Parts: sequence; structure tokens; C-alpha cells
Amino acid sequence: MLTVSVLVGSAAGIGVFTFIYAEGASYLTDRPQACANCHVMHEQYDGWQRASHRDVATCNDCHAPHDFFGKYATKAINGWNHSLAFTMGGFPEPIRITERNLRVTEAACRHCHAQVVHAIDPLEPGGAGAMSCVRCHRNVGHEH
Amino acid sequence: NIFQHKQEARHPFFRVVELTDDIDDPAVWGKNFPLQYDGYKRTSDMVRTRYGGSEAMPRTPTQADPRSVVAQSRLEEDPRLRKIWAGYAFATDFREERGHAYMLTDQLYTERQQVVKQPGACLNCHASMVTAYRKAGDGDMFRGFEVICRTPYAEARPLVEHPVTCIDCHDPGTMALRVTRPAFIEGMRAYKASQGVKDYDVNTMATRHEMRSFVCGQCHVEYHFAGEGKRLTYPWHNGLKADEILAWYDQSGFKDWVHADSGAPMLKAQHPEFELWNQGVHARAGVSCADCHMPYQRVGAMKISDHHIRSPLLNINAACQTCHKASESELLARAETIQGRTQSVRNLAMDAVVELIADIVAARDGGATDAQLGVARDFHRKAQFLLDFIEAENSSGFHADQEAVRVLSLSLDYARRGQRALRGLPTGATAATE
Amino acid sequence: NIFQHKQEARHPFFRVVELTDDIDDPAVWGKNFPLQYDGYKRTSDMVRTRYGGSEAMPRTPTQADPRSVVAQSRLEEDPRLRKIWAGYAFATDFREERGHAYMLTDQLYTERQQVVKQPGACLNCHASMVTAYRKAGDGDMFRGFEVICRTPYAEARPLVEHPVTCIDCHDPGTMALRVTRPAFIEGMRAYKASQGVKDYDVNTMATRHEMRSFVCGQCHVEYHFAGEGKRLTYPWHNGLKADEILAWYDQSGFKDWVHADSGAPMLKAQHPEFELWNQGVHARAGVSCADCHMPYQRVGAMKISDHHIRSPLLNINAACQTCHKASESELLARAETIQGRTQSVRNLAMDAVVELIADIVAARDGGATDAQLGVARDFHRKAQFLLDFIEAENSSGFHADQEAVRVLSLSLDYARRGQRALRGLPTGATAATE
Ligand code: HEC
Ligand code: HEC
Ligand code: HEC
Ligand code: HEC
Ligand code: HEC
Ligand code: HEC
Ligand code: HEC
Ligand code: HEC
Ligand code: HEC
Ligand code: HEC
Ligand code: HEC
Ligand code: HEC
Ligand code: HEC
Ligand code: HEC
Ligand SMILES: [Ca+2]
Ligand SMILES: [Ca+2]
Repeated sequence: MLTVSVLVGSAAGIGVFTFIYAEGASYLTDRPQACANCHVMHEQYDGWQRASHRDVATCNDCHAPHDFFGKYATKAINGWNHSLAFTMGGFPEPIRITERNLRVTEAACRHCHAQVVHAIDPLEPGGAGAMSCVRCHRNVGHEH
Repeated sequence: NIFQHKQEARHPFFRVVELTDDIDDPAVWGKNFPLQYDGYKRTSDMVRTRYGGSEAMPRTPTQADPRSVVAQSRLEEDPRLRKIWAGYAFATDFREERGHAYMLTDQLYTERQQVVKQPGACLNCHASMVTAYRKAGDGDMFRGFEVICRTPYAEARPLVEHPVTCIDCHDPGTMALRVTRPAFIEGMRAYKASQGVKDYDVNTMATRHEMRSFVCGQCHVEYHFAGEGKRLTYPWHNGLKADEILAWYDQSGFKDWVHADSGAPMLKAQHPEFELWNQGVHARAGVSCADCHMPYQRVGAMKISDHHIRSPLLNINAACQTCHKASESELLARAETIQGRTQSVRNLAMDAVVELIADIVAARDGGATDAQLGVARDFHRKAQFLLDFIEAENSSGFHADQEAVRVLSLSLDYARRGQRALRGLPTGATAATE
Repeated sequence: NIFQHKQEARHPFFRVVELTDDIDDPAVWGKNFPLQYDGYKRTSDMVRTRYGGSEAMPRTPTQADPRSVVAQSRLEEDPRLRKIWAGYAFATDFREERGHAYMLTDQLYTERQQVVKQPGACLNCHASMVTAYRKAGDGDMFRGFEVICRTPYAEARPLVEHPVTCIDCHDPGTMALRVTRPAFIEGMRAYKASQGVKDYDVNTMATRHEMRSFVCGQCHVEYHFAGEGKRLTYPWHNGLKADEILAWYDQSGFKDWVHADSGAPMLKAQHPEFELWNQGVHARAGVSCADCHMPYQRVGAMKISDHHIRSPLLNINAACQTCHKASESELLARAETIQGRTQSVRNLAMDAVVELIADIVAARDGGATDAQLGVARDFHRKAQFLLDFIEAENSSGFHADQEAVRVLSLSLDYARRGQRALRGLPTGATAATE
């Protein structure tokens, strides 16, 4: 048991260190607030501040693809859709994530957690046989 | 094989041995996957929960039965069981089930073996069968299955060596899950046909997620031996619900034995975990057997499936709390509330069935003819099967709480109607199913 | 007042009028809170769901009953209800309930009023009572409650004007929730005492979250009128479960009427939503009535509680999907599966009770004396109360699915034992409660 906790502790430590080193603090301060500019995102913003990932992942770490082109393509699509929806109204309340964006998010989990989950996730990330992370870890990003 | 390549590229495990479909020894597989093997070996632990797990009862080994520890006797806990099973092997010996490590010895030494000559079909669920089936069928699993089913147990027993093991659930090349039991393949085909899906093949058509329950459904199901060939058969031709299964048994005229007291043609239900789970909200929500009974555990920097298969109530943190944000004690209380309710209705239904048996006996002693007893005996058969279905199911109703009690109330109603039948009163329309 | 300040800061509303405890007109409150008032008015909508909601049935107004639209008659849907309520007002008129807007007129014009002289106690749950109780009691709510309870309905009716409204659930100064019904305050005190909590006072000791259910529990509960004073009383002295309530009625020897056919001293159960919900997993998980029946809705930048109280199945996105990430159709299917199972067992139990009545009648016609019928009549009373408890509960079992079916199977078992009693057979021990 002792060994396990030491290992877990250091793994988490490295994770945090890597994050801070690579991403910088700007993500933490600016970006989530950019999303929360929209009042309909307040709930997720509040939830994110109380959830386990607030110190390690921002909105876009989970909601935008981790490659450059995918990231900006997704932001364009979502930006358009959400602005439109925001202006026109008529979206479901509570808001529900779309299939496409859920796949983006699942890929984000795997991007950061590849090491931990490789043994249980034998197939191509996002492939047909993939295990949905959110099925068990629904609340990591923000409490619902 | 592309899959294999990717697997290797991403898996930093040491391929110590090359696994093939001829190797069934788990210790060999364990060389490649030592963490899973460690868990697997721990299924020999015995710990009680309020309604499940198992208790280690010391016994003095004899020549006929060398076991020094067995699980508690269910017949001693509840003497009514002897009455409802009068005339059948289960009235001789029936124990709480325990971990996978014991399956082969418990089957060999149960006193039920001394009362009835059993066929090799029994082995399907108590041993690693992949190599045995293939050998007996000259490479053809289905042929081997047929051969072993009809071979007497005592002759078939030496063909197997291990309890269920890696090879029964995993493809040795890719480690992907697979179904290796012909009876499950056929049972699912029949079930899917009843739902309008033709030619269903579980190994090619099931999702990875479904396989996380199907590997368990190979054994944790209601079954019977069909025909002279003693072909192991799962009775899902009308559906998976208890009353649908009963209807199918009634259609096909099958019986397990004739009740020693009431003279009714009886059915014995056994461990329908897979069937009951299917009716529950967890199954609807896509929660598989492995999610609760083999939850992920973190070992070092890696996350693996806990191969120490056991009661999730011994492991609530990993088994439940990832999905449910409630305390361990609260989750335990929720499960035990469900189980307690199920037990209370099970007790009502069991009393009713026992009384019906007594009533039939009294009527017969009072001179009633077989013709006059026919309807009441049919109600006895039905009431008892439905009671036994929930009694034999090992989660005490947890796998589908409302459904479990629905089935028990059908049982109660049949018992009631049997008692009316004895008095020549109308017994009402056939019970409404949902 | 700090609460008020916070409230104002978070809810930018315009204080158009100063609200006091003398203003019960919702239109006046609605000037400050137009969004809540808009929803409130919509409780006049009538829409059916599979098992709930309500259907608008046109009728020709008469002088005695000027309503041009009523809800569907439950007696016509299920003629067995007339049999089980034979001799009681409910056999005359019983309809599906509909929105709050109708409560006062539906109570006034139900044909049940023509059959039985009702007391003012009825008004407690069908009108805004705060000002009426205070007036009748010279400022003392409990005194006013006592006075109005014993006043004949026809005399008491002019003392009230509105169906349940803002003032019945809210403090006019702070808008905080509050309980305004003495019967609930007393009922909870008795219930908490049975759990070992002394001197419980709901208005000072309940959490805000509990109040989100308690305001509904003021009315959506089983009740009876105790003694000459017709004091409205909630029978929770032994607990909130159906069988605990039955035990209390048995202890206190209460009866609602004598069954016209069987001669048994009967109990009528009414709308025990609060009691059943308490046994369910939603209540355990802290999900309140308001969470499902008054879910938050966004209006502009604000989130408000939807005051259009109705079936959540007409509003699944807001009512369920906050917590459940499944599709609307899947959630509807889950709810209807639960309701369908409950209905199927309800039907079994109802048939059994109807048969028991017929058996008692036959025995009496065959010359059985009152003394000989006593035990069977007691079983009739018990079986029917438990059946009626779930029948009268308006969620068709959804509020606590397994518990609903447990209670129905207790009912079935009592009916069965009543039938045995008629034959002079032993009827077994008292049913085990959990
Ligand atoms: C212009 C206002 C606005 C801003 C800014 C905004 N959102 Fe949204 N967002 C919305 C609206 C409106 C919806 C609901 C759209 C629907 O369901 O059709 C939504 C829905 C979503 C969804 C779920 C629906 C889907 O498309 O999958 C996600 C995820 C999401 N937003 C993430 C974000 C993130 C991350 C940011 C910041 C990078 C952000 N939003 C910024 C208004 C906004
Ligand atoms: C930007 C990188 C990043 C992304 C994207 C990310 N994680 Fe994490 N996650 C981390 C780090 C770093 C930790 C360790 C944090 C700690 O221990 O405090 C962590 C911790 C966790 C934990 C353990 C703590 C807990 O909440 O139980 C889980 C489970 C987890 N992540 C799952 C997920 C899932 C599921 C997703 C996708 C929905 C995801 N992560 C996305 C970096 C990430
Ligand atoms: C660690 C990963 C992670 C982070 C960080 C994260 N989210 Fe999410 N988000 C998710 C996941 C996973 C879902 C899908 C949840 C589900 O299906 O239950 C989701 C869903 C959503 C939705 C749709 C609502 C729903 O429940 O389906 C919105 C809107 C959203 N996120 C906005 C945000 C905003 C805004 C932020 C930053 C303040 C944020 N998210 C940060 C993982 C994350
Ligand atoms: C949502 C969690 C969950 C799922 C899914 C689930 N189970 Fe269970 N299972 C339980 C619980 C809880 C118990 C009760 C254990 C106890 O009483 O100690 C149980 C009991 C059992 C038992 C008896 C164990 C004992 O300790 O005596 C068996 C066998 C079993 N389940 C097999 C299965 C099979 C096979 C499946 C899939 C078809 C399955 N379970 C799906 C939670 C689950
Ligand atoms: C379809 C699969 C299957 C078949 C065929 C099968 N079993 Fe089992 N058996 C199980 C499962 C699953 C359990 C554990 C669950 C339980 O005990 O209810 C079990 C438990 C047992 C136990 C331990 C508990 C007890 O009942 O005392 C014995 C002994 C046993 N089986 C003997 C036999 C014999 C003898 C046969 C052949 C007549 C047989 N089994 C055929 C699946 C099967
Ligand atoms: C009763 C069925 C069963 C048996 C026996 C079994 N496993 Fe598994 N195993 C599973 C299931 C279910 C999974 C999860 C697979 C998935 O999600 O795709 C799994 C997963 C695995 C994985 C993938 C990584 C992980 O842990 O999720 C490995 C490796 C593995 N098992 C090795 C073994 C070895 C070695 C043995 C024998 C010592 C063994 N298994 C016996 C059912 C079984
Ligand atoms: C080859 C047949 C077979 C397969 C496959 C199988 N089981 Fe079993 N299982 C048994 C038998 C037989 C027993 C009883 C052994 C005994 O009592 O000796 C048992 C016992 C159990 C128990 C009871 C443990 C206890 O302490 O009471 C659980 C839990 C269980 N199995 C779950 C599972 C799950 C989950 C899977 C799939 C991942 C699975 N089983 C796959 C045959 C099987
Ligand atoms: C069937 C449920 C399930 C699914 C699906 C699942 N997990 Fe987990 N995960 C768990 C459980 C249970 C644990 C806790 C293990 C423990 O406590 O030892 C866990 C642990 C973790 C951890 C480590 C937490 C720690 O202790 O630091 C991470 C990271 C993680 N999961 C990420 C993921 C990602 C990414 C995915 C998708 C590829 C995923 N999980 C899919 C159940 C699941
Ligand atoms: C992979 C996710 C998952 C796991 C693991 C899981 N559950 Fe659940 N559970 C659910 C879902 C989903 C529901 C359905 C309600 C909902 O949609 O939230 C549910 C419902 C329930 C309910 C209410 C339904 C009923 O049968 O009355 C109880 C109680 C419950 N779970 C207890 C447990 C316990 C105890 C365990 C561990 C043995 C467990 N669950 C494991 C996801 C899970
Ligand atoms: C988890 C959600 C949930 C909670 C909590 C809940 N209900 Fe319900 N309620 C339902 C559903 C679903 C129905 C069934 C509606 C239908 O059949 O159309 C229902 C039905 C009803 C009905 C009948 C409505 C109709 O349309 O005929 C009443 C009255 C009611 N509930 C009152 C209450 C009260 C009072 C409480 C708290 C003590 C409560 N409910 C708690 C979900 C809930
Ligand atoms: C303890 C609260 C309470 C009391 C006292 C009460 N009611 Fe009701 N009544 C309700 C509730 C809640 C409903 C809606 C649920 C239902 O109909 O089951 C209702 C519904 C009704 C309905 C419409 C449905 C139907 O039954 O046809 C009528 C009419 C009615 N009540 C008449 C009366 C009369 C007459 C009395 C006095 C004898 C009375 N009520 C006393 C709470 C109460
Ligand atoms: C003062 C008594 C009283 C209070 C307080 C009260 N109700 Fe009712 N409720 C009734 C009566 C009476 C009816 C039936 C009206 C009729 O049929 O004319 C009713 C009907 C309903 C219906 C049925 C609507 C339909 O379409 O069938 C629902 C749902 C409901 N109430 C929920 C609630 C909830 C939730 C609360 C608390 C937030 C609540 N009620 C508070 C007395 C009350
Ligand atoms: C049957 C009970 C009931 C009645 C009648 C009622 N309310 Fe409410 N009201 C509630 C509940 C429950 C809440 C949620 C309070 C909480 O969470 O603390 C609420 C909340 C509110 C709030 C706080 C903001 C919000 O929407 O959550 C306001 C303002 C309000 N009600 C105004 C009114 C007005 C105006 C009326 C009359 C037109 C009214 N209410 C009638 C039960 C009721
Ligand atoms: C405020 C949160 C919340 C709301 C709103 C809610 N639920 Fe639930 N529901 C839960 C929780 C918590 C559980 C218990 C299982 C768990 O812990 O996940 C549950 C369990 C269930 C179950 C399984 C238990 C059972 O009774 O069989 C069903 C089905 C269900 N919910 C359906 C619904 C429906 C339909 C609605 C809307 C009418 C609804 N829920 C509204 C939180 C909620
Ligand atoms: Ca066991
Ligand atoms: Ca209604």
C-alpha cells in the first residue's frame, strides 16, 4: 500500500510539474474566463473551479483537439454554433455536449493520461472499441 | 496482424512467453501479465458480506471429500429449502458459492454428485474448457462441446485441469475478450432471434463493452440439459425475463424432476445473474459486470482490471464510487436496503409455496385424483420456479431491484391461485406480464 | 435582513409592492415576481402522459357543477375500483388529479361532496389557508386550524378564496420557504419522535434543501380526520412506510368506512407521494420534489424555479437531464418501465382483493357468522389498504420503484391469507417487514 501511494504521489507531482512547465499560467487565468464571458457557461465555470482538474486543465485542454489545425477548426465550429445558439436561443437546458465534441474531449483525456490507461485502452484512441472515459469519470472537468 | 502491432507498440509489457490457444495454464499467461494473475489468484479469499461473499467453514476432510474448508450450507440456514426441493439433489447439499478458485473442486465434491449421475455438460461452467473442447472435437469447438456434454461426468472430469482461466475469456494473441462457450453463443442467437435480429454471432457482432458482460454470461445464467445428448442449453427463446423463460419451459414441456410431496413436474432455477442484470437500470445505463466485479485499480503508474473477482461490497471505493458520489457507508446502505426488501418478499413467497405444497398433499391424502390436482400442481411448478429464480440469483435482488420483487409477486400470486384451484374456484386469467 | 439582501443582489427583481402576511392574492405577489407567477398560472394546462398528467374531458356544465372541463374518470377506466370502494364516497366519483389551478373547484364539485358531509378539514390541502387560519384563530394559526377543521365544509368554504398560492409556501418578507400547515408540523414531530428526535420543529430545524420537499409534503400525503374535532392528522407515528402506517391505524382502531360487501372495517389511502418518495433512492440521494417538479429554468440571465408544477415527464430535459446524461427517450423509457412493472403487480393485487371480497360474501351467504369472518375481514382491510396505498400514490411507483412492488406483494400475501382464513387454515405468522 505504501509503495502504491508513493508512486501515485510522484506521478501526480510530475503531472502538475509538466503542466505548469509546458503550458504556463496564462491558460489558467485567461481562457476559462473567456468561456465564462458567456453567462450560459457560468455553471461549468463554477463547476470547474470545484473539480479535480482546475489546477491541471482548462476548458480548451478538454474541449479543443490537441493538434494545431484540429484545435482551430473545432474552435471555429463551436464558436459559430455557440454564438448562434446564444443569440437565437432555443438550445436545450441543461446544455448537453454533442457527439463530436465528446469525441474531442475523450481524445483529450487520452492525450494526458496515455501512460496510465494504455493497458486498458488497447485500441486506437477514439476507435470503435474504445472505452468511454466519461462513463465513469463524468465529473472530473466540472461537477454537474 | 495490425491490432497486435498497435498493441505491442503501446503496451510496455514484457512478452516473456508466446501465448497460444494450446496453453491454458494461468501461471504461464501470468508471466506476461503478472498483475492480473496476482488478482486472479486471490479469488481463493473467503469473506462474508451481509447477504453475499462467502464464509470459510472448517470441515474434517474425508476420503470422499478432501476439502478442509467449504462455504456455509444454505440448507441449514433455511430449512424451507429442503421442502421446496424435496426429491431433488439440491435438497441434499447446497452451499453459498465462493470464489472462482474453488469451482472445480466444489463441483466435484458436492454431495449432489453422489445422489445423481451427472453428465460432462456440468464442466462447461466449472473448468477451463477451451483446450478440452478443441481436443475432444478434433479442433472443432462445437463438436467437442457435444461430445463432452454427453460423456458421463466421471469420465469427462479428467479432460480438464483448471478452473476458469485466462484462455476462457481472452484471445491469446490480442488479449481481446472472447466468448468460448457454445451454449452462450447459441443462447444469444436464440434470444436475439426473438428480438428480430437474425444470425447473431456474439464473437463478431458484440461491442467491446458488451463483451465485458458476455464473458460472465457464459456461466452466470439459468440452464438445462436438453435431450439425450445432454446439450447444455440456455432457455432464452422467448426472452430473458423470468416469466418469459418459464413460458418457454412450459411450451417445451421440460421438467427437472417430480416433486416428492406435491407430485408436480418441477423446474430448478440456477444463478440467473446475467438474465436479472439485463432487466436492471445498471444494464440499461451500460454498466457491465466487469465494471463492478472487476473495477479498475491503479497499480503503480498503470491502471488495470482487478482480476480478483468478488462481491463489489467488499470493494465499494473502486467498484461504486467512481460513478456514485456518495460515501461508502451510504452506498452499502443503499445496496443492503434493496437486498433486505428482496429477502422480505422472498420469505413471503417461500412461505406461500411451502403452504401450497402442504395443501396439495392434504388434498391428495383427502382422496383427490391426479386429474383434480393437475391445475394446482401446475401452479406449484410456476410459483416455485419464479421464487427459485430470485432465490438462486446471487445478488439478492441488487442486479434489478424492482424486477426481482415483481417476479416474486408473480410467484406469490401463482401460489395463491394454486390454493384456489384446490377448492375448485376459478383461478383468474393468466397473470399479466408487463 | 441579510438573507433579503443576498437574495436581492442575486435576483435583481423590482420591489413593486410590499408583501405582507395579509396578502394572499398571487397576482399581487406576481408583480414582484412575474416569471414565477407566469409559471404558476400555467398549472391550468392539461396534458396526458402514459400514466399521469391529466386529460381534458369536456362536460356540459350544470347548476350543481358548473365545470365545463374535468379530468378523466378513474372509475370508468377501471371498474374494479367501484368494487373495492363499495359503500364509500370514492365509488361515486374519483378522477385523475390535475394542476393546482383546479384544486378548489375540483374539491367543491366532486360528487363525493354530495354523498358525504365533509368537514372544513378538507380545505387544508385545497386552498390558500394562511390568512383564513389566522383570521379564524384570532391570529393563532393552530387555533384557526382547529376551528376550521371542525366547521362543516359548506360553512368553511367561503373563508377561502385561492388555490394553494405563494403565501402558503413562502415567507412574504424573505421569500424563504416555510411550512404553513399545522398537520404537517405535527405529523413530522410525531414521525421524528418515532426516530428518536424530540420536539422536532420543521420551520426552524429543516434545512433549506429539505424544505424543497416539505412544502409539498404539506398536502401530498396520506391523512385522516381524528376524533370529533375532525383534526387533520398524518399517521406517521410508527414511520412513513405503508406497513408502518397500517400498523398505526390498526393500533388506534381507526376506520374510514365499513365495506358494503365484505363488512370489513376499511381504510382509504390517499396520495402518499411524500411517504413513498421517502423510501426511494432519489430521496436517499437528496433529490427533492422541487428538483423534478419545479426544475430550474433559465429566463434571460436568470435561473428561476419553474412554477408550472406538473409531470416531469412533460419536461424531461430540465427535470431529469441535469442529473442524468441519457437521452430523453431513454429516460422516458426508464420511467415507463418502472411504471409498467408497478401497474402489472397492482393488477395482480387488485384481482386478489376483489376475489377475497367475493369469497367473504360467499362464506357469509353460506352461513358463516361474523365471528367466523373476523380474521378474513381483517385481512381484507390490510390487503386493500396496502394496494390502495400504491394505487393512490400518483407516480405509478416511480417515486420508489422497488418499495412500491414490495408493498403490493404484502397486499397480495394478505389477500391470500384471507382466503386461507375462510377455510379455517392457519394463516402464518405476521408478515415480516424488512
Ligand atoms: C457566445 C457565448 C459562448 C461562449 C463565449 C462560449 N460558449 Fe459554450 N455554449 C454556448 C451556448 C449557447 C451553448 C449551447 C449550444 C447548443 O447546445 O446548441 C454552448 C454549448 C457548449 C458546449 C456543449 C455543446 C457542444 O457543442 O458540444 C460545450 C462543450 C461548450 N459550450 C464549451 C465552451 C468552451 C470550452 C468555451 C470557451 C472556449 C465556450 N463554450 C464559450 C455559448 C458560449
Ligand atoms: C491537460 C492535461 C489533462 C487532460 C486533458 C485531462 N487530464 Fe486528467 N489529470 C491530469 C493531471 C495532471 C492529473 C493529476 C491531478 C492530481 O492528481 O491532482 C489528472 C488526474 C485525473 C484523475 C484522478 C483524479 C480524479 O479526478 O479522480 C482522473 C480520474 C482523470 N484525470 C481523468 C481524466 C479524464 C476522464 C479526462 C478527460 C475527460 C482527463 N482526465 C483530462 C491531466 C489531464
Ligand atoms: C478535465 C476535462 C474538462 C475540463 C477542464 C472542462 N471540461 Fe467541459 N466537459 C468535459 C466532459 C468530459 C464533458 C461531457 C460531460 C458528460 O457527457 O457528462 C464536458 C461537457 C461540457 C459542456 C456541455 C454540458 C454537459 O454537461 O454535457 C459544457 C458547456 C462544458 N463542458 C464547458 C466547459 C467549460 C466552460 C470549461 C472551463 C471552465 C470546461 N468545460 C472544462 C470535460 C472537461
Ligand atoms: C452495478 C454493479 C453491478 C453490476 C453491473 C453487476 N453486479 Fe453482480 N453484484 C453486485 C452487488 C452489489 C452484489 C451483491 C454482493 C453481496 O451481497 O455481497 C452482486 C452479487 C453478485 C454475485 C454473488 C456474489 C457474492 O458475493 O456472493 C454474482 C455471482 C454476481 N453478482 C455476478 C454478476 C454478473 C455475472 C454480472 C453481469 C451479468 C453482474 N454481477 C453485474 C453488483 C453488480
Ligand atoms: C451454465 C453454467 C453452469 C453449469 C452447466 C453448472 N454450473 Fe455449477 N455453478 C455455476 C455458477 C455460475 C455457480 C456459482 C453461482 C451459484 O452457486 O449460484 C455454480 C455453483 C456450483 C456449486 C457451488 C454452490 C452450490 O450449489 O453448492 C456447485 C457444487 C455446483 N455449481 C455444481 C454443479 C453441478 C453438479 C453441475 C452439473 C449438474 C453444475 N454445477 C453445472 C454455473 C454452472
Ligand atoms: C472470467 C473472465 C476473465 C478471466 C478468467 C481473465 N480475465 Fe483478463 N480480463 C477480463 C475482462 C472482462 C477484462 C477487461 C477487458 C476489456 O475491458 O476489454 C480483462 C482484461 C485483461 C487485460 C487487459 C488489461 C486490463 O487489466 O484491463 C489483461 C492483460 C488480462 N485481462 C489478463 C488476464 C490474465 C493473465 C488472466 C489469467 C490469469 C485473465 N486475464 C483472466 C476477464 C477475464
Ligand atoms: C466458466 C464459468 C464461469 C465464468 C466464465 C465466470 N464465472 Fe463467476 N463463478 C463460476 C462458478 C462455478 C462460481 C462458484 C464457484 C464455487 O462456489 O466453487 C462462480 C463464482 C463467482 C462469484 C462469487 C464469489 C463469492 O465470493 O461468492 C462472483 C462474484 C463471480 N463468479 C463473478 C463473475 C464475473 C463478474 C465473471 C465475468 C468477468 C465471471 N464470474 C465469470 C463460474 C464462472
Ligand atoms: C468502467 C469504469 C472506468 C472507465 C471506463 C475508465 N475509468 Fe479511469 N478509473 C476507474 C476507476 C474505478 C479508477 C480508480 C482506480 C483505483 O482507485 O485504484 C480509475 C482511475 C483512473 C485514473 C487514475 C486516478 C489516480 O488514482 O490517480 C486516471 C488518470 C483515469 N482513471 C483516467 C481514465 C481515462 C483517460 C479513461 C478513458 C480511456 C478512463 N479512466 C476510463 C474507472 C474507469
Ligand atoms: C460505471 C458506472 C456505475 C458503477 C460502477 C455503479 N453504478 Fe450504480 N448506477 C449507475 C447508473 C448510471 C445508475 C442509474 C441511475 C442514473 O442514471 O444515475 C445507477 C443506479 C444505482 C442505484 C439506483 C438503482 C437501483 O437499482 O435502485 C443504486 C442503489 C446504485 N446504482 C448503487 C451502486 C452500487 C452499490 C455500486 C457498486 C457495487 C454501483 N452502483 C456501481 C452507474 C454505476
Ligand atoms: C426524481 C424525480 C422526482 C422526484 C424527486 C419526485 N417526483 Fe413526483 N413524479 C416524478 C415522475 C417521473 C412522475 C410520473 C409522472 C407521470 O406519470 O407522468 C411523478 C408523479 C408525481 C405526481 C402525479 C403527477 C401526474 O402527472 O399525475 C405527483 C402529484 C407527484 N409526483 C408529487 C411529488 C411529490 C410531492 C414529491 C416529493 C415528496 C415528488 N413528486 C418527488 C418524478 C419525481
Ligand atoms: C392532506 C391533504 C388533503 C386533504 C385533507 C384533502 N385532499 Fe383532496 N387532494 C389532495 C391531493 C394532494 C390531491 C391530488 C392527488 C390525488 O388526487 O391523488 C387531491 C385531489 C382531490 C380531488 C381530485 C381527484 C379526485 O379524487 O377526484 C378531489 C375531488 C379531492 N381531492 C377532494 C377532497 C375532499 C372532498 C376532501 C375532504 C374529504 C379532500 N380532498 C381532502 C390533498 C388533500
Ligand atoms: C395546499 C396543498 C398542496 C400543496 C402545498 C402542493 N400540492 Fe400539489 N396538488 C394538490 C392538489 C389538491 C392537487 C390536485 C388538484 C386537482 O386535481 O384539482 C395537486 C396536484 C399536483 C400535481 C398533479 C398535476 C397533474 O397534472 O396531474 C402535481 C405534479 C403536484 N401537485 C406536485 C406538487 C409539488 C411538487 C408541490 C410542492 C412544490 C405541491 N404539489 C404542493 C395540493 C397541493
Ligand atoms: C407549492 C409551493 C409553492 C408555491 C405555491 C409557490 N412557490 Fe415559489 N418556490 C417554491 C419552491 C420549492 C422554490 C425553490 C426555493 C428554494 O430552492 O429555496 C420556490 C422559489 C421561488 C422564488 C425564488 C427564485 C426561484 O425561482 O427559485 C421566488 C421569487 C418565488 N418562488 C415566487 C413565487 C410566487 C410569486 C408564487 C406565487 C405566484 C410562488 N412562488 C408560489 C414553491 C412554491
Ligand atoms: C437532482 C438530481 C436528479 C434528478 C433531477 C433526477 N434524478 Fe434520477 N437519480 C438521481 C440519483 C442520484 C439516483 C440514484 C443513483 C445514483 O446515485 O446515480 C437516480 C436514480 C434514478 C433511476 C434509477 C433508480 C430507480 O428508481 O430505479 C432512474 C430510473 C432515474 N433516476 C430516472 C430519473 C428521471 C426519469 C428523472 C426526471 C423525472 C430523474 N431521474 C431526475 C438523481 C436525479
Ligand atoms: Ca457468494
Ligand atoms: Ca395527474
